Amino acid sequence: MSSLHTISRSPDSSLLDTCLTVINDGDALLFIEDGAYHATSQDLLATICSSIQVYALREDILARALLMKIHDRVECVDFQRFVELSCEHDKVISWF
Amino acid sequence: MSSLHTISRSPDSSLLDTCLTVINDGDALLFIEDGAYHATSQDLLATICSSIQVYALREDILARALLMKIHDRVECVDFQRFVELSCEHDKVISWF
Amino acid sequence: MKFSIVIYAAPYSSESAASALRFAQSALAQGHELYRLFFFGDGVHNASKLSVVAQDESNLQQQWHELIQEHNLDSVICVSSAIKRGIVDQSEADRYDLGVASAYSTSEIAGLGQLIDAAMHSDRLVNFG
Amino acid sequence: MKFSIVIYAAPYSSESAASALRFAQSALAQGHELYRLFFFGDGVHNASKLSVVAQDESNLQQQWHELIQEHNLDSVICVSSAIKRGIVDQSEADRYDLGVASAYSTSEIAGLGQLIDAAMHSDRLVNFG
Amino acid sequence: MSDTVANNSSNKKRITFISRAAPYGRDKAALCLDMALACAVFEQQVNYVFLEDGVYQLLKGQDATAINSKTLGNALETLELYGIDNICVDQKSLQQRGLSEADILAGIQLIDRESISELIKASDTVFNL
Amino acid sequence: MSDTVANNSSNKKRITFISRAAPYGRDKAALCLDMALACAVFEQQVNYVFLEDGVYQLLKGQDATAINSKTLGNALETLELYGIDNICVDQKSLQQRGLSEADILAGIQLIDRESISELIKASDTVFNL
Repeated sequence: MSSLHTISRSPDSSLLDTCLTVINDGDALLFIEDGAYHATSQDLLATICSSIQVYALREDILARALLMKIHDRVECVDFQRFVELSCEHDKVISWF
Repeated sequence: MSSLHTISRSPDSSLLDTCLTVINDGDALLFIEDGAYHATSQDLLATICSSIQVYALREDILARALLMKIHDRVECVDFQRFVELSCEHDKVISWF
Repeated sequence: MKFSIVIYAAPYSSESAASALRFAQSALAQGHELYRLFFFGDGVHNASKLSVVAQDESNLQQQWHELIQEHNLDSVICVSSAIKRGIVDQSEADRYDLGVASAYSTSEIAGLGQLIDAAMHSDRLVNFG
Repeated sequence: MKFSIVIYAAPYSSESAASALRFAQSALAQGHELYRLFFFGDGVHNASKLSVVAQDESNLQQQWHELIQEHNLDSVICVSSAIKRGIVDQSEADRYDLGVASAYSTSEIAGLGQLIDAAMHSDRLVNFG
Repeated sequence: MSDTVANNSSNKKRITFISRAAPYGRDKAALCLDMALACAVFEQQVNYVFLEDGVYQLLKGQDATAINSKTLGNALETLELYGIDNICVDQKSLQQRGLSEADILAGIQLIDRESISELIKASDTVFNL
Repeated sequence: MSDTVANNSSNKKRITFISRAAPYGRDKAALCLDMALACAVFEQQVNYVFLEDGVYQLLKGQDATAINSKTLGNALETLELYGIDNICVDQKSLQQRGLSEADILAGIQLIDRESISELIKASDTVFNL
């Protein structure tokens, strides 16, 4: 069963690092709140397995002025799509 | 003027690392709350300049079962001594 | 789908309670069912009805209240988290002689069993903290 | 010495409010003066008088209240943090028709100027968050 | 665990708790434990994983009376008492903190990240705090 | 800054704010700013330092209306308006986050850790959040 992982703290936390050690193929990542800053981590994002879709919440990206800086792999989504992604995956795992 | 720096989060945070980059000779460190876990960081504590006294709050050390594990450089103090240390230094800087 | 949402964060000190609210609004707007809201830990502060907010700011507690009322949602405040934080309903206010309830009556104060029940009976349980 | 203490943390969700309380008690026990307590951000939740706690747990809000009362301390709750979190005194409760105050009357609800004043007039200002 | 597979066809949900916080400093560890204990009544299939700073909860000899709190070190025994028997601790988190099996309470299964990954995959709901 | 030394003999206090939090996700950045603004009325000698994630507050083009919040990117202008002119940003924190001077608001002094260390040493009070 696949999971949608939400990450809600900045890279100053170890949330994403730890998440990536237990993530499964076919899971997805969604950066929300201060997690939005991960969307600009060029080095780290390049290492994430290609079977894992990477999203960031548009509202949080816009508020923080990150739109022009985000990595190619990151797709901006709104809350409607956040809800849809929650349905497409079998569960949601929140990292906070 | 010297400072007493209190550190109140575990080594999972970057509090101590950052504090050590701005600390002055003659300042002191006091580990409180989850900061108590720093008192067991053998490698890091050995690198701290010898002019800096290192303390940990006894209550927090005892609660967490760390008494037998703390580094030689760390002196356990109670709240009374915490208050005294606040007086001995010109100011208290809280890292949280 | 049947969603339940768990809120661990107090309003205002972090963005999480606001994120949870927007997720809830969005799920309902898309026709999903909200089986239960569960306020836990500092999250219980979202249920305070004593909040007063400046005109240019949004009142999160009131928005939760309005959402719950409008959609007739099942909303639970964890009792053990709530009462020690001063979030009490009328019956507790009476029992402990506190004068008045601080919690909106649109949420029910109950135990953690309601959270596990939500985990069992929802298709998706989403945590915000 | 003249101390002031700033509390940013809510009670129960972290150890910080309890640490601040013990620091305050210890400073007073050693004969120091407490110029002011200042509750800021989520710290304002420490001033709730509606808290009810199980027998085997300690009621932090009540302990703050008793300390303030016993030593006749100057204790300030930051107004902008407080009212949006539902921590209101009687005059605000009346003004906004909320029925009853949620804050202990031993603390005064006032602005951030009181914090800066404390920074200016205390020998040591200690923050807990 | 032999009845696990048989029960999957029934109404049982597989609920996994990942406890990642140190005890006492924040209330996350206590909240996570409370949720798991509430689960026991419902006879679900529960996994409890100590990860990152959560492994500090397992240190032998804790005594939170020093900070007027409840000792969480007995968490394991409580969990077992409540019939939650799949309790495990992440080996890497112990290593990173300079801890060995001798430092922690007995009877806990050591696992690696890959196994945690599999546990997560096989779960219906994951509480992660 | 030439009157700084002259004023040290007067009643002025040297108050340093170290703002280490990203905007919006937590309220720390907003609280720190509010404290500094309150300081201005008292005409103290104020330093404002952006450190670690705090440097994110300085990114150009922020718009917090997207999350129903107040945009903090104008923080600098507000600070200057209030007469706080010693505003600096830690070079290393920018570097570590892949940011350059071009990314941040104009008119902020770049400093290194050693200078921050000296600022701290020369301060009467340090707010650090």
